[in-house]
Amino acid sequence: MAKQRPKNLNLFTIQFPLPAIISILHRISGVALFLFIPLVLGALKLSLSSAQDFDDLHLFLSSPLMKLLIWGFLSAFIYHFFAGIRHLLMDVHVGDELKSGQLFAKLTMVISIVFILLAGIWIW
Amino acid sequence: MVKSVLGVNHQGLTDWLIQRVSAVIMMLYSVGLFAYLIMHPGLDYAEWHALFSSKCMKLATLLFILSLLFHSWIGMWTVFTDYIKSFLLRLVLQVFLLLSLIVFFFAALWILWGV
Amino acid sequence: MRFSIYRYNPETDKKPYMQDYDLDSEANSCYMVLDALLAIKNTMDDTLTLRRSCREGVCGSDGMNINGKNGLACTTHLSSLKEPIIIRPLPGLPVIRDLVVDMTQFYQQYEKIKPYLQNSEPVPAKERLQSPAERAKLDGLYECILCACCTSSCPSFWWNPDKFVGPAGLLQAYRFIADSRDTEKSERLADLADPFSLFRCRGIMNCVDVCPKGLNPTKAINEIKELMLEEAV
Amino acid sequence: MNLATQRFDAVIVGGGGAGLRASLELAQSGLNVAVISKVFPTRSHTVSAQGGINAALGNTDGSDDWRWHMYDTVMGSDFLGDQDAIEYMCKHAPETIYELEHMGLPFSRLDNGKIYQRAFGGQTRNFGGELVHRTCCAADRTGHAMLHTLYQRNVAARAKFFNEWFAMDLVKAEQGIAGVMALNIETGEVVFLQARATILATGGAGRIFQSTTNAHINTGDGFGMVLRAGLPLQDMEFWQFHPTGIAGAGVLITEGSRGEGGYLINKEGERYMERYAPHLKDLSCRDVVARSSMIEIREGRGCGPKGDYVLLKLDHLGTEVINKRLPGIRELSITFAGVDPLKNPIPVVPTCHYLMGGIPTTVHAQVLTVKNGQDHIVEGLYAAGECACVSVHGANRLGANSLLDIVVFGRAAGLHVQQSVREGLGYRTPSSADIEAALSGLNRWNNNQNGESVDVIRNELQKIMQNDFGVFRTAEHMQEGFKKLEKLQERLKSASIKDKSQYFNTSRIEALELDNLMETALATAYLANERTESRGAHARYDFPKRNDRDWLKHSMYFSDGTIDFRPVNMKPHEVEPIKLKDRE
Repeated sequence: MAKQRPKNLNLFTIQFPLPAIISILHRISGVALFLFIPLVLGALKLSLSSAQDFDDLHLFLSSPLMKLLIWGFLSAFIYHFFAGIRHLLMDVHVGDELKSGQLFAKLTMVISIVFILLAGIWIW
Repeated sequence: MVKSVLGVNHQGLTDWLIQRVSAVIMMLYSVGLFAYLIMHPGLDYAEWHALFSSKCMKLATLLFILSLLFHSWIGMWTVFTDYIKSFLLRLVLQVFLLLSLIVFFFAALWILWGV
Repeated sequence: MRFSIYRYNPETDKKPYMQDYDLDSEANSCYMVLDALLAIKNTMDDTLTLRRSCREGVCGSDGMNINGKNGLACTTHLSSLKEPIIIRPLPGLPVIRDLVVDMTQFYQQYEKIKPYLQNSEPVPAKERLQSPAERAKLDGLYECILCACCTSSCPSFWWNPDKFVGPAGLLQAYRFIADSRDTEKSERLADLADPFSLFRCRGIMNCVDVCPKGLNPTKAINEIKELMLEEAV
Repeated sequence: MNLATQRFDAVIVGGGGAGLRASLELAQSGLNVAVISKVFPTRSHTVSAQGGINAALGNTDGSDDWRWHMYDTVMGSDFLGDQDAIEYMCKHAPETIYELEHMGLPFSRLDNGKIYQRAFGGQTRNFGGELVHRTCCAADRTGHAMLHTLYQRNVAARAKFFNEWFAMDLVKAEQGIAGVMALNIETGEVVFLQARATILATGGAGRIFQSTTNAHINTGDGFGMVLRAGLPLQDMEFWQFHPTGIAGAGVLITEGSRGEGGYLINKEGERYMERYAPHLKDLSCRDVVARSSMIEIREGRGCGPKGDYVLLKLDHLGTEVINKRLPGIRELSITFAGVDPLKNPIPVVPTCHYLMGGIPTTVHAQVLTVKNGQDHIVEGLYAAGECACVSVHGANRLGANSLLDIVVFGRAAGLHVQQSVREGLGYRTPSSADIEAALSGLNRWNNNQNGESVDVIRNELQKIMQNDFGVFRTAEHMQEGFKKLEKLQERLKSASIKDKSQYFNTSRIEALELDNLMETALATAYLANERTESRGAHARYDFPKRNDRDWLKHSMYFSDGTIDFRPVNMKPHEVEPIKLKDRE
């Protein structure tokens, strides 16, 4: 007889409501931002070293690929920012009920997407 | 800050508070920085360098970096303890995390005080 | 109606699998998911195993994952579901057989929060007085039926079932913290101040989404945090 | 033979209100006690009780008296209740409520902070005067609140639980009962739990009827066990039909909804209880209300396309009362009747709810048997709660007396077991034949092949009981039903289950439960046939009157078909006996 009991934990069979998706994206974007730290620090160093480095960096970052990378970074940042505000609001009981929770999850999503698009426009 | 009334192990509350305070600090700083960037579309090296030469900006940036490091430590530690069930692997990751954060901190100091 | 049901019998199966059943739910006058499962068990396959008791949503026996969402089989209308109806055991808990899960960890977390009134004052001859307003604070807390729908829908519990108390346990923790008759509020708060018991809640709110009694563990957890903060500063 | 044995001072079978109250008493006293329950304790049927628990506290009315409560209970019982037992229960009611409050039960409150009390059926002041508010409640979830509170206290007292273990049979010994034979549902392991005292708290058996407010688990396991041990059951013809089960679903709508001011109407919108019972109206005793509703339906004044139900009107109570006092029934009504009582009346029909009879006991919960017209106490065996017949409910139970019954007599059982153990109650040793007998049921189901299914036989059983032993009974119907039952009993002997696995085999449990349902149904059929009068819930067309001259007595049934009788106790200790009179 089988000793080890199985668990029903196939995440693809489980329905996740929007607040749950908001939450996991918050985590994913957080980890991404952590990984961006060394890159951002490197860029900061270059930008402050000399006018030459500043211009080189500027040029380097103007390539489409780099723009995409910046956009990725900004997207993670914007998302983490607004989802973080949602967390702070929940601490003071805003949006911690079923209906309001879903509403605030939607708001978080919409606002983040709007700002991510704006960031895209700004970059290009 | 945390009275002994909560017993010896109140790390959860402390972490939770630090996470929130650091978040607010980072929010204020980044909103400020973004505002600056948007108001200075054709930013050149001189302006940028001048900005980071001010004591205020240096201190603010340092505070931001410190918040970032604490925030990341707590956040990443939570992620590790959720998903990494092997103690050894988690230990390795945590040591690596800690070292990176220390390196980031000194790198930031070096960058800022190099200006 | 087509049902696709999670099957696992440790005596014969190496791994769980999904089994399909076609049930004429109208002919068997089935209105709820539980009616249908019992009809399948009674008329098609008596090896299908599940828990049930009150069949009216107050005993909390038949929590299961129905079309991806945790709920009570006895209060989930078949008419509210899309076909095929996929029935799986509560997620994250070890499966004993078919839809029956091992609730030991769930009960342990419940017991951890000392789920009983503590009062160190002398016992009065009659009832302890409690105003309607004080009593109203327990509404939305004491009604929990321990069905585990919330806790087993909580990712934080999936990853740390031994350390995180989980929404059901925390709702009960707050039920006693909020009771004007309980004198051990500070100790109760202190017991939850570590990084896991309470603070592993990430505000995911799956618990609120699935609770068949319409209760709100997330809110209770936030209340506990607030009281803990008050206590600390 | 190689049988695992575990020893305890006391083994309690059943984790509902009575079992948990008894185990709390024993665990707190330091005895080695085990509760075995076929479901996790908070899944027991006590959880479904809604309305409340009676005690003469006088909180809402300013004054009340346990003697008035006693009078109402005796009247409600149609004089079949034992007055010494009723006296004990009503007198101990207030302290029992305070005890529950101290345990943490979240009672609803009055503005002055005292426990809120509502009106309930048959509760009067001053021996039959005006209605009184005597029913303490936690909104309409009193049973839930009580069961969870009791379980929580047991957690605090560190009682030992065998959850999801099924008690198959009592194990007899030369003198009395040695313990129970139990099956671990999860592993299929069989263990003999030997005990100085075995307390049965197995609840009711409403599942012998097709339409019942009872949970799936209410299969009369204690009744089957007692009968197979050669002991009698008492007053098994007295089944209460609750006036307000949701039509179709059978789910209970508390009498508290009428206590808060709701009332029943027929298809003409007439408040018919004013006609049947001008004094107490909708808050008459349950047997009276249930019969009135059935008459309305039978005489063509029922509602709906088939005219097969009546309506419970609550909308006039207003949103605040319903949401504050009856939130649970609003939820049930929306889920199971598709009706929001804030707007529309709820379709209801009298539904099998409660068994007044059961295992005969003393007021200390000791199980009795009769030999040569004399009561004998069965050594080492106790019973409390719905499975017991003390008898405090007689021929008809008053609403909100059942939660009182389970805590008062659960506690009484615990107290008496403590005392007996202190006085040297020892273990009894069964013979191998006794052990064999306790295993025979399980062995039969394990061995039978290719027989009829449990479901087929259970369905037929429920249909027979519903049609031939329902609210109104006649000799003709009952005899017919009785014959059908006997045939069914034969078929049951060769019935079989397909699932023969050991591991969490619920089909096997249902089969063992069916044996108990059958025993219970037969007991009901025998005694209902026998009693040629109408009293309380036992209503006969052919004998419409109560007959105190011939039938003021408890009837006893043994599984070999023997019927015996015991006198009703009309001698309370502290107060004057309540004299026979007619009910409204």
